Amino acid sequence: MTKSLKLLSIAAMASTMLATAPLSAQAGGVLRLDEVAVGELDPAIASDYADSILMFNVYDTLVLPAQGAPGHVPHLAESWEGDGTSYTFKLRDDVKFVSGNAMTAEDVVFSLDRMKAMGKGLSYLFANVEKAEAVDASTVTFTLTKPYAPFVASLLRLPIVDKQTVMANLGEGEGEMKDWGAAYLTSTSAGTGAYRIVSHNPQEETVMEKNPDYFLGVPAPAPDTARLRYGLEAATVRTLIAQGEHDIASQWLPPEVIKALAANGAQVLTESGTGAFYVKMNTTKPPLDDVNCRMAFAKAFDYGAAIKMIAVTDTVSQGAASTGAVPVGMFGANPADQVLTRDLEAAKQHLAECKYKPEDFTLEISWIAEVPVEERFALLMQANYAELGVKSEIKKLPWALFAEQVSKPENTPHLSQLFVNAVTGDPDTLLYGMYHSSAAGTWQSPEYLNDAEVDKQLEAGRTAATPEGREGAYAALNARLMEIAPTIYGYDRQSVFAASARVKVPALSDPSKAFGLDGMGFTFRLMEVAD
Amino acid sequence: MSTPTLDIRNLTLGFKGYTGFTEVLHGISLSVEPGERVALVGESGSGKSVTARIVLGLLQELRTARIGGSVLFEGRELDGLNKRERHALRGKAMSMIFQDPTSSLNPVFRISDQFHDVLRRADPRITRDAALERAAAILAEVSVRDAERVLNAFPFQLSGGLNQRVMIAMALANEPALLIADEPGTALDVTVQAQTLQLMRKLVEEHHTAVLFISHNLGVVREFADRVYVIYKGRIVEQGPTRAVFEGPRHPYTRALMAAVPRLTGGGIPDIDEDSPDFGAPLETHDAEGRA
Amino acid sequence: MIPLARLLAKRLATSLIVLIGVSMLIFAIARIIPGDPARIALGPNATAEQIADLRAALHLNDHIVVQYGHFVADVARGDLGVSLYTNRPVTADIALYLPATLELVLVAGLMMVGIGLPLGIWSARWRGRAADNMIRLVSLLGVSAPSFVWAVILMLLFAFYLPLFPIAGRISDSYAISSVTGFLLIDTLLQGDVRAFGNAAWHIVLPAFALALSGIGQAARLTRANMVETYDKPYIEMAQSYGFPARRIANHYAFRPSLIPSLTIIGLDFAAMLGNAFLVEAIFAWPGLSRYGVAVILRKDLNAIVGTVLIISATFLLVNIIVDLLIALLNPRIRYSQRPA
Amino acid sequence: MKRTLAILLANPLSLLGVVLVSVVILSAVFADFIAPFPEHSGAVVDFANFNKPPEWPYIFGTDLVGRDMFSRILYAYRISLILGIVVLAIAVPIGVTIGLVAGYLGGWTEYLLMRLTDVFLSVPPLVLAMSIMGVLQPTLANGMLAVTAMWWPWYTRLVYNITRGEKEEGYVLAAEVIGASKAHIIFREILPNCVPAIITKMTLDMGFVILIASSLSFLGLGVQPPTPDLGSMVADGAKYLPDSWWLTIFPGLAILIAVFGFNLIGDALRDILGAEQ
Repeated sequence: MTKSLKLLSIAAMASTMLATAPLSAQAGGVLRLDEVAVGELDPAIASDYADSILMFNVYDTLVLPAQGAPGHVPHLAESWEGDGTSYTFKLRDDVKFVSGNAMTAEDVVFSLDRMKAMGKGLSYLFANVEKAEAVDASTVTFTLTKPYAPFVASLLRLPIVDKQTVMANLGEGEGEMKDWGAAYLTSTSAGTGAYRIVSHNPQEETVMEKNPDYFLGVPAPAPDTARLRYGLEAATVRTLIAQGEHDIASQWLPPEVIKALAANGAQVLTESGTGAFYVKMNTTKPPLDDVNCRMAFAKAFDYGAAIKMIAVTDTVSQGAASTGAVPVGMFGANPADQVLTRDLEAAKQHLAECKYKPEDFTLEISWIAEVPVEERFALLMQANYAELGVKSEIKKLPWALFAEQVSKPENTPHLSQLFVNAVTGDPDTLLYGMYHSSAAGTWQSPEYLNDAEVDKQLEAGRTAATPEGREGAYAALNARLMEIAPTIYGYDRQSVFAASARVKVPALSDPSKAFGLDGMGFTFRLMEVAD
Repeated sequence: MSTPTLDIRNLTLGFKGYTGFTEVLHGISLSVEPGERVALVGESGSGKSVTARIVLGLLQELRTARIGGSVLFEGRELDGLNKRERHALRGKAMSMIFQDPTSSLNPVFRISDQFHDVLRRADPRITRDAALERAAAILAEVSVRDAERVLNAFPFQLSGGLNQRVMIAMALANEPALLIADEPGTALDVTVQAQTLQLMRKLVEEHHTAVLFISHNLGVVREFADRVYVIYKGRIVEQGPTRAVFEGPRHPYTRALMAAVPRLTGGGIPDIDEDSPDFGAPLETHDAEGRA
Repeated sequence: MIPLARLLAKRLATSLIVLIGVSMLIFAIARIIPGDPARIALGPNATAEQIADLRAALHLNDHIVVQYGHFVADVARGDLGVSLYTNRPVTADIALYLPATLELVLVAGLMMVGIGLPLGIWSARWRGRAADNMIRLVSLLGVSAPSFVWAVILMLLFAFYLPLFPIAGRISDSYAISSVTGFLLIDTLLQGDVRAFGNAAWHIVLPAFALALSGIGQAARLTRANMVETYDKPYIEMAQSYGFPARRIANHYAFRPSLIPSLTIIGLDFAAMLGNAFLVEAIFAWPGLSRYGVAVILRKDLNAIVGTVLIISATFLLVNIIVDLLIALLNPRIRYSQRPA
Repeated sequence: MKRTLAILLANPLSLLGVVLVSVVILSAVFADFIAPFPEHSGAVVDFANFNKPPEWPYIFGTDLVGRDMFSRILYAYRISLILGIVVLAIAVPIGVTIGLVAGYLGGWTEYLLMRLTDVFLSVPPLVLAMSIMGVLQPTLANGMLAVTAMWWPWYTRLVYNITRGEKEEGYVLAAEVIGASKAHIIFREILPNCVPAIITKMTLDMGFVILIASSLSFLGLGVQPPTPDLGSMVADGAKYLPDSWWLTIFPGLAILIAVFGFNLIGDALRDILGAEQ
């Protein structure tokens, strides 16, 4: 029965592809992709992957990450210089917003003020930025309260908005700036980007089209229209791609589905390098306040099974084996071949030295409802720790509820699974928020870690003036984090996307074109869509 | 001698059920001549109503029913007709009047709609206007004065007597050869019942319609029928001209029925000892009025 | 027609009382949610100050009765507040998603009536025969699985294995339909685009059918049961004795009186689809209110939860009123409670 | 009682119902003995055998962490039945009592109680349960609570309608004349007349509670892993259609079979006991 059903299914798929071939030909120039809901269009609120795709296409930033290399290259800015607490940027003078207004230093100042005043999204990246001032129409100066090495990188998260348009569209609100134009900017864009908004429904779909006046010009093979749909079911995406009605699937497809698509002729795109999968241990809650218990759980975790679970094909996986607290490729990372493995004997030893006995506690393993693969990790841990004689219960938490619960250490589960990435590509934006004692109790830091040595190295890492200084600080941090084990460092993450054969995305397939920043690979103007 | 309108010979009926086969009619014979009014008298459950339904051809469609013997309508063997032909007789060549006029009319349709359907039996292409006109004319015959209001009404808006007249009008609208009246008007007030019966009698005489009158009420039968059959437990136990039967009942069951006559409104079965061997007595036939 | 107007007024008044009850119920439920909605809304990186500000703006520090007062005052002005999840007015969100759900539910309702009733009629007319047994079995199967199971099975059969129908969405990408009513089947026709209409209709078939299946089964079962009862009524025997065609007896004389008691239940079933739509929309990626509803419930988005439930309940009550009126229209006993003059 | 059973077994359809329900109940009760992998109902992972199509010894295939689907479905039946029984055990007494009291006492009591019932009936059942589950932690106990909250009003309606009819009956009037207490009349005189209707509805509802509970867990508002639950199995498996079809189809059919079985019996009971709709 199995076999015949399968045959039937394959035959049906094949006929589908044939039947719909003319359809995809006529689609021409349209790029169809999906992400999880909701798509947030307001630059001051945008934070997640879907939002990033929107930001990187309808807005521009002063700098861009260098492709296939570390560092940053000019974009809206022609050049910049800085001395640790003060940076001055020289802007291009040929850039226009979609409204037709010219982009000037005033707009940059406004964008920063707006971001800081609204205090949402990624505004925390600019906590150290005291102010921005327009020196003249094309020169802007940022003043920092203290030296912050990753400042330039953080500018990747400051989309420049059109001050005049926003001021003309202020909504209801208190104070001089009313709502800072939030009502307006959540439904449309006021940027300089290569694409502009045709329609936007945060739950359903955002449609974008080429901006003919883009200051760099948009190459002809780039998609004329891009449709970003939200919240499609995995099964839906899987069939749509098989039927030639979808181009790039979100990274959230379960590995089995990507595998099935790859087997049916889809290409597999990857974006790697700036994040990892972590199982975070609440260090304030017994038994995890004892480092030996934490070490036991870190050692008992079956790293190999986890990697196997996320393998897509023989060569592509949603992650690479972890080597320590810092992902491979960042300052202070351990060599790629020094991978973590399961050591049940060591785990038993640590557990024996722990002041809590397994029969006296029940471990609470949470997983984020929106990320189905985490349920499997939860089950894996439950089975792994059962071998140590540890009881556990699994708790599914919707993201919003999770983020709320971690605000209090007593509500925070024992184990929280998280995918964290460096939002600007810099290790500071990955590690500081997770481990600095001042940052405890956010969604990234359910460890509630309070360790002086860790704090010291984190400060050193963000203020060090030279790459060597930063390397040293993060290497020391890595060693310390391995020693006190606040976290199980699951694996270094890589985003994998199934895509139809009609798109070419060099930034996601050619390592020398990769940006090293999550979401930047979806810069539509650098893609090609077969007509 | 002319062909009888209805001639039933040795009719048997049984039902197949979970508990086996139950015979309800054990071979009854009766006939109705054209224009003749014949009563079939018996208590409820005696088999008189099923006889009427066999004549109409309704029971033949029930899969559990087993019917034997023969029923001739105007000389034609019903059993020999196919379903369509049998169906064609209903509402045209024969029609029926029921016990409770109000519940026999559909509560959610106006009288006019139901009348239209009745008239369509004889003339499938009759228009609504023509049907209404015809209906009004027939209603006038049954002494309904404001036919328009009646036709426009729903059954629950009319009195029982009025509904009964509507039923009679419908029954005679297509000039049937045979009218079966199953306990007509039993549900009505006694005086109203008497009035409508009189009306019916007048009409069938005018239209020269043969009537098979089913009742348990001897008082009514005596007023109405030319001839009487007494049915008891699926058998005809006595028959003859109305006067002869009433004046000289022979079968003990008939005599028991007679004893109950004063209770004009009926509803009661004679209160007699059913175990008496007399009830098994053979068929009594009165030979008066020249019938052999 | 005066009795109808009185009936309508009475039902509207009762519905309003019930709706106030619903609003209190759901308001109370939404307020005892563990967790701080302000913190959830502002996201992981909000400062304590921002949270305090938002709590004040949402009146979260007031007594629940005072909060309800604010809420009622806002609702009276047609303001359901701002969704903490999409940052847009709840009314705008609902206006965006409700039409898709209503369209799905309405088409499913049409299927339920258009398929369920004839099946029931057929079954009753041939009661005891093979056709009747088949229909009874199938309609019982229909009500025996939740709509998401039917959705999965239908999708697997008619979108995956036999790709006869599209798998997701309301219309193909290639059609640009501007929203007038929000009902694609209407908007496409308003624009005179017959192909787009066909495309939208093609998209709605599977999800609507999955949603309708239990309703179809229920409608067929109910119609059959009531009709079988009706078939024993004297007026049916009268119709048969007059030789009315069997089809006319079934479709008119037996069906119409049976429809009246069935309608109340069919109305309730129809309204229950508003809830079941949540299950089907998830499978077919139907951009309706359901996904929004589940999302806001998971995210404890107070205003949106209250608004969504309130709107759904109001729709539910409205459907019931319409059904009651329909019954009154079909049942002359109610329509003409007095004799005509 | 004996007669009822005899009729149930005589009709092929109700016999089918009895067979299906027996299978479901026996599976649930004897899951420990029937299931080839009883340990798979709990915290077990077997990545050597994950996502396998139906093949021996995994006749329904394995899930994404390598657990036997067949064993898990047997254990899921256990959860479903417990849930159904508990929900009805709570909802029926509450609903019946309110219905009896409202129907018999009348007046303001009736108005208030019936409007309260209307409030609960005016929120589509699933939406009400969802709202409640959204508030509470998704656990088995809370799931039961949410379903119970949406269930009792239906019994109130049913019993209320019967009571209103019965209260005019001679035996009730007679009891009133003798001076029997209200409680006596409600529970000793009227209640027994509602019992056939209640039993019929309970049988039908056993299926529908399973159905609604599975809908809740389908939406992620039900029982939590590793506890096996039919609704969440369908929801989780739906992401892997059409390739891993066995993850959805078998639990989906399992729901269908259980609900269908209870419905067949309920239908037959309704015919036999002649209870009203």
